[in-house]
Amino acid sequence: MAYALQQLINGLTLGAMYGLIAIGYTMVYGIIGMINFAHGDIFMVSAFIAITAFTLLAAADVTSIPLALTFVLVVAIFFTSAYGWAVERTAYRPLRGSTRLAPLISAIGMSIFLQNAVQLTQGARVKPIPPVLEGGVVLWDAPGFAVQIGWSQLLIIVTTVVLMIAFTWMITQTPFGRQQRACEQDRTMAGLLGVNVDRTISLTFMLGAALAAVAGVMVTVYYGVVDFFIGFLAGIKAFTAAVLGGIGSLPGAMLGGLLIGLIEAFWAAYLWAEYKDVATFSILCLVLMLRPSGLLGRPEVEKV
Amino acid sequence: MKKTLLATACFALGSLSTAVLADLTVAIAGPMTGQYASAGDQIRKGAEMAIADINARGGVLGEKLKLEVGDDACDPKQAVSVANTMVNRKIVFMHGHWCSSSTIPASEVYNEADILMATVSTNPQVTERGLDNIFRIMGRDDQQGMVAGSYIAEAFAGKKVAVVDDKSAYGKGLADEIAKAMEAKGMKPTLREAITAGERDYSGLVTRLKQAGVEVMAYGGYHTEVALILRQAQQAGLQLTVMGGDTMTNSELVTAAGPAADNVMFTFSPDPRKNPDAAPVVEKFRAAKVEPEGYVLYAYAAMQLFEQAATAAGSVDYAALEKAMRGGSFDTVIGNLAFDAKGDQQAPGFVVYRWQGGQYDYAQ
Amino acid sequence: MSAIVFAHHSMTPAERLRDAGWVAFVGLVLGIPLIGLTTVDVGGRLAVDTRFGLLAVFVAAAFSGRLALRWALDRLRTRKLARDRTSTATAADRARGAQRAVNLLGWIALGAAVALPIFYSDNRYVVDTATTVLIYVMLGWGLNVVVGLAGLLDLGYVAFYAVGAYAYALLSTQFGWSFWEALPVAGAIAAGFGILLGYPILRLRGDYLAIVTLGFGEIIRVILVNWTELSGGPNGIGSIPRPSFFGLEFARRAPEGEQTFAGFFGLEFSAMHRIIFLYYLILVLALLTHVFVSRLRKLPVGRAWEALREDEIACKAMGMNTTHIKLSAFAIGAMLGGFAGVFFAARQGFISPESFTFTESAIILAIVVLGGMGSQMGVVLAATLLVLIPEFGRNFAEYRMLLFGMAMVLIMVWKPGGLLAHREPTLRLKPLDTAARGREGAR
Amino acid sequence: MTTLLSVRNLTMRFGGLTAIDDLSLEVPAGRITGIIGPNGAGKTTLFNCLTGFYKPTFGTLRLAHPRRGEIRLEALASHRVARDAQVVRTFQNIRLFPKMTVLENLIVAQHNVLQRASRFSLAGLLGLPGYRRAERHAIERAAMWLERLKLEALADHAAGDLPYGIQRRIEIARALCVEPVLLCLDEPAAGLNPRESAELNELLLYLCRELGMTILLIEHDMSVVMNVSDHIGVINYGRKIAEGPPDKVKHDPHVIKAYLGEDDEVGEIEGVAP
Repeated sequence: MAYALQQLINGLTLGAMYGLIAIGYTMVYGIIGMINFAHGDIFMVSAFIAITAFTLLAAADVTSIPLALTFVLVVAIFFTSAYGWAVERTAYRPLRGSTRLAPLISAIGMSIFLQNAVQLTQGARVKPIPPVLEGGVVLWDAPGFAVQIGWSQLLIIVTTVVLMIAFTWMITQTPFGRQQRACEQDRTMAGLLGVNVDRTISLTFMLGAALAAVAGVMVTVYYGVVDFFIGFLAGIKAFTAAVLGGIGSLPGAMLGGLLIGLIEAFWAAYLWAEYKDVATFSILCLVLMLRPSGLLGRPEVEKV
Repeated sequence: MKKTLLATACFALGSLSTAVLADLTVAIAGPMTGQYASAGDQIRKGAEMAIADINARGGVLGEKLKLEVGDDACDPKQAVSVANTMVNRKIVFMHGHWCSSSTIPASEVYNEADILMATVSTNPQVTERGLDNIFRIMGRDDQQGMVAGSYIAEAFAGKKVAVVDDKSAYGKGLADEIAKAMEAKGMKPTLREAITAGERDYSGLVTRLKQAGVEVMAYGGYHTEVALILRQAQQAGLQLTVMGGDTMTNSELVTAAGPAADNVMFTFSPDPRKNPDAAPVVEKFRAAKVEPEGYVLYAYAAMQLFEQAATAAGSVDYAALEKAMRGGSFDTVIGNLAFDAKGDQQAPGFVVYRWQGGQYDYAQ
Repeated sequence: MSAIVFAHHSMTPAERLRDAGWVAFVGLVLGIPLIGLTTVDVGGRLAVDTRFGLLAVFVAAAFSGRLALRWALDRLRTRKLARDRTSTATAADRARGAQRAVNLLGWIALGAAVALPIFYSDNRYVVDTATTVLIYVMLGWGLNVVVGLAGLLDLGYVAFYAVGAYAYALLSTQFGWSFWEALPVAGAIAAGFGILLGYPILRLRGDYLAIVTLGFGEIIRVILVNWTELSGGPNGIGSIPRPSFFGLEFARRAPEGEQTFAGFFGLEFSAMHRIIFLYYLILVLALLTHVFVSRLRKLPVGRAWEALREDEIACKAMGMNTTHIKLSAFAIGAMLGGFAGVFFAARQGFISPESFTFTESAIILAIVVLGGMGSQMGVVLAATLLVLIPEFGRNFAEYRMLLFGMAMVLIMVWKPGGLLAHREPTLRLKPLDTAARGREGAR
Repeated sequence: MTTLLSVRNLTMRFGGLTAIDDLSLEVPAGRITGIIGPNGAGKTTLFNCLTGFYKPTFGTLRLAHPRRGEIRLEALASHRVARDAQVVRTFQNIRLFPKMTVLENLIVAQHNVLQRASRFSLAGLLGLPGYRRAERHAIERAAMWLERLKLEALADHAAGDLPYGIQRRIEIARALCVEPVLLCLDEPAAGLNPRESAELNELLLYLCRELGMTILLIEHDMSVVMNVSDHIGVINYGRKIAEGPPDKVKHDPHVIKAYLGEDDEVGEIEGVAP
C-alpha cells in the first residue's frame, strides 16, 4: 500500500512533466495542425539555459531558493520563447499552406539541428548542478517503508496545476485566447475578421516554448542533470500524451500526460519494467481504436 | 535510376582519398557525436597527444603519423561506413571502435582490408570470432563481471543486492556476468531489473529497490544513469551502494551525482594513472587541462602499441605487424601489454575501485 | 520590359539594412544562452564561461548572411519573373519537358549506377556508400507506396525493415537457409506484420495514424532489445551468412568440397568481389522494386491507393473496399521494407536493435517527402542527397549532423512539394506525343 | 410504374437530435425523383443513410435491383452499396480525386471490375491479355461518358485544376462509370451559373429519357428540380410534408409554408411562388 502510494507520487510527478510538454504539442497542433517534432528539443534547450542560469546564480552567491527559482524561470522562459519564435519563423512559416507532411519533415530536420547545435556549443558532456531543493516531507511512515514526497516533486505538481489553471483561463477568457481559438477553427476566416494570424501563431509557439521552458527548469531542479539528448524521449512521450488525451485539447494533454506517467510508474512497479514502453504504446493503440480522436478530443464527424 | 550526383561525389571523394597518402595514417573511431560523445572525446584527446609525442620523437620508421578521426555515433551502420572510409584512406592501424556493437561489424571490414585494430570494447564477442586483426587492450566483460560479482558476494554478504542493467549490449553482458559470479558464490540477487538508458526518471526503480530493502545495486551500463539513480535514491531516502563497470571511471559521474558518488564502486584495469612510468604523460595531460581519465590513456597506449609493434616489425605490412603484435610485449602508459591467441590482453586484471571525494582509488 | 520586371516589390537599401539588423538581433538573443555562455566543468563543479567573441562573429555572420541571402533571393525572383514573361510554353509543354527531363535523368542515373563499380573497382568506400544509397532508395520506394501513393502517414516503417532483417538473420543462422530461400519468406513475414499493424488502425487518420505507427516501430524495437532468446537482445545477431554467387562463396578459402568465387573464375581473391557483388545485388533488387511499384501504380490497385490518398469518402462512394486497399498498401510497403531488411542483414553480417531506431524511420520518411510524394525518381534523388550529405560531412566531423538537419529544413522550405513534385498520369486518353503532334499540325 | 427504391419509416438520430423522422418515400424506376426541403431538413442525411455512410437508427431501405432482386441497403457498408447494389452518389461539396486526371477519376470508378480482371494484380503485373482487354474496355467506357458529357478534351488534365462547373460534370461522369442502377445527385447545380445549370437539366433529362436511368436528386435550385423531376418529395425537419408531381407540390400549402415561413423571400424561390 505504501509502495503503491509512493509509485503514485512518482507517476504524478512524471506525468505532470509530460503534461507540461504535451501542452506545447497540442497548442501548436490545434492552431496549425502540425506535429512540432522539434518541441522536445526546445525543451532541451531550455534545460541548458536553466543550467547556465543556475550556475551563474551560484557564482553570484545567491542562496535564496525562491529568488533563484524565479530568476531562472524568467530567464529560461524569455530565451526559450525566442527559440520557439525563431523555429516557427524559419522552419514552419514558409511552409504554411503546403502539404501536411512538409512541415513535419522540416520539424524533424529542426530537431536534428537543435540537438547538434547544443552539442556543439555546450558540449556533449552531462551537465549537472548541485541539488537545489533537497529533502521532502514524509507523508506516511508505514512499517518498513516511508512514503515521501520531495520538495521538488511537490514543486512540479503544484506548478503544473497552477499553469494549467492559468492557461485554461487564458484560452477561454482573454482576447488572445479568443483569437487563438478563432485561428484554430478557421485561419482564413479569422484573418478576414481582423485577427493577425501570423502574430497569433507566433505567440502560440512562444507560449508552447514557455511551457517547455518551465518543464525544462523543473527537470533541472528535479533531476539535476541535463544533456543534449533529453529532448528526444521526453518529446516522444509528451507527443504520445497529447495524442492519448486528444490532440488539440488542453485538458486532454494534461490528462494524457498524467495517464502516461501513471502507466509507466505502475507498470514498472508491478510488472516488467523493460516492457514499459510497449505497455504505453499498446494502451495508446487500444484507446485510439475505441476512441479514434483520443480521450478528450473532439470526435471528428465524418462530414460527407 | 541512380545518381549523377553520386558520380560527381565519387570523383570528389576519390581525389580526397589519394591526397592523404604522404604520411603513415592511423585512425581512431568512436562516438564523436551522439549520446556517448564524451567517450569519443576522451579517445580523441588521448590519441592526439600520443601522435604529437610520437611525431616529436621522429615518428614511426622515420615517417610522421597522421591521425584520422571517424565518428560512428555508436551506430553499427555508420561504423561500417566509417570503416570503409578508413580503408580508403589507407590507414595502417585503427584504435576503436568504442561501442562493442560498432566494433563487431566494423572489424570485419578492417579484417578484409588487412588493417590491425586495437580496441577497448569489452564484449567477449569482439575477440571470439576468430579474426586475426583485432587486439583488445582492455579486459572482457566476463572477466570484469566475475571480479565485480565475487567482490559483491564477499564484501556485502548477507545484504540484499539488486542486479540492474540498461539493456545495452555492454550493460546487459556485464550485469549477466555479475549475476552469474554472485550465484557461483552462493548469493542470489534479490532483484533483476532493466532500465532504459536515456530516460531521466528512475524514481520507479528507486522505489522498487527501497521496497525490496536493497542496499547494493550492481549495475551494467553507463555512468549517466548511475548518477541519476543515485540522486533520486537520495531524494527518496534510500542509501544505495552501486557496483559498476569500467564506464564509471568517467568523472562526469562525480559532477552529476554530487557527494552520492562516494557510494559508487566499480571494476577497472589497474589505474594507469598510478603507473609510475605513466607519471610524465599524466602530468603532460594535466598541463594541457585534460584529465587523463577513462579512455584517454588507453588511446595513448594504443598509439604507443602501434609505434612499438611497427618498430619491432620494421615495417607496417599487415603480416609483419600482426606477428609482431601477437608475439611481442609492449610497455605502454597503461602498463605492459601482451596478447593471447585470440587477441585478448594477457593478464588484464581487474581491480575494484571506489570513488572518494572526486577521485577514485582502490577499494579496501 | 524591365519596368514590368521591377514592378514587384523590391527593397530599398535602408530596408535591407533594417531587415538584416533585425535578423542579427534575433541571432544575438538566440546566441546569448548557447554561444555567448557555456558551462564548463571545473574540478567537479560547473562554472560559466563566456565566449562573447564567438557570439560577435555569429551575430556578424547572421547580419551579412541575411543581406546576402536577401540580395540573392531578389535577384533570383527578378530573373524568374523575366523568364516567365518571355517563355510562352504552356503547362502541357512544361509537363512534357519535366517528364522528359526526369526520364533522361533516370536513364543517366541507371547508366551511372551500372558503371559505377567498374570505375571504382578498387574503391571500397564509394561502392559501399553507393550500396547504402541503394538500400535507402529501396526503402524509400517501399514507403512511397504507403505514404506517397496511399497517403497513410507511417512513422514506424523501420519496424518492417527490422522484421525482414531479423527474419533473414534467424532463418540463416538457426535453420541454415540461404539468402535466396529466405528472401521471399522474410518478405512475406514482413508483409504479415504490415497487415497486423494495418488492422487496428484502419479507422485512424492523419496524425493519429502517425503516432500509432511510431509506437509500433518502438514496440518492435523494444521487443527485439528484450527478447534475448529470440533476437540476441542488445547483442544482436552476428555471423549472418553472406549471399553467395550461385553457390560460390566469396571467401579466401573455400570449405571442404566447395569452390570460392575467386577460385572458380581463376581470379586472385579480393574483398572487393563481394562488395561489388552486393552492390549489383541491391541494384537488381532496387530495379525490380522500381519495376514492381511502377507497374502496380498503373494497375487498379495503384490507382486505388492514389484515390484513397485523394479522398477516402469518394472511394467508398465508388464502391471501393477501403479496408482492403489500405491493408494492401501496408502489406506491399512492409514487404518491400522486409526485402531491404534481408539485404541489409546479409550485407552487414551483424544486426542489432540499434540499427532500427525511430531516427531511421524519420530519415526514410524524409526521403519520400523531400523527393516529392509519390515520385519514384524523387526518392532516388532524395536518398542520394540524404546519404551523401552526412558522408561529405565526415570531413566536417562534428558539424555533419548539424548540416544534415539544416539541409532537411532548407530543402523543405525551398521546395515544399519535394524535389520532383511532378505527377505523371497512370494512363492517358491521348498519348502525349500524338497530342503534341496534333497541336503542331494545327499551328 | 415500378418502384425501384422504397424507403419505409426511416429514422436517423444523432444523440438527441432527430435528423430524419419516420420518413417513407417511393422512388419510381426510370424517372427523376427530386427531394427538396429547406436547409437542414435532412436531405443529405437521407442520402448518407441510403449510401451506407450512416446506419439508420430505424427503418428499411429496399432496393428492387433489376438483376439481383431485393437488396436491403441499410444493412450494407458504404462501399457495398455502390458495388453490390449499384446505388451511386455524388457529393454536395465535390469530392473528386483532385491530383488525378479526369480519365483516371473515371477509371478508378471502375475499380472493382478492373481489380477482378487483374486477379489480385498478378495478371496485371504480367500484362496478360485478359487484363489488357478489361483495361481497354474501361478506357472505352470512360471515353464514351467523357464524350457524352463533352469532357473528352479535358481527359488528361488534373481534375482539381478545372473550373467548378466542369468538376460537377466530372463527378457525374465518374458516378456513371460505376453503372448505377440508382444515381443519387446531391445538389448538382450548386455553384453553377445559369448556362451551366441549363446544360445540367439537359444532361439529366438525357440520362433519364434516352438511357432510362433512375435518378434521385437533392436540389435547392428550383428551376432544376421543377423542370426535370417527374416526382418530388418535400421534407422539412426530417419529415416528409408533401409528395407528388411538380405541379401539385408547387401549390401545396405545407410546402409554401415550409419554404416561405414567416419571412418573405418570395422572389428567391422561383417556381414555388404561387
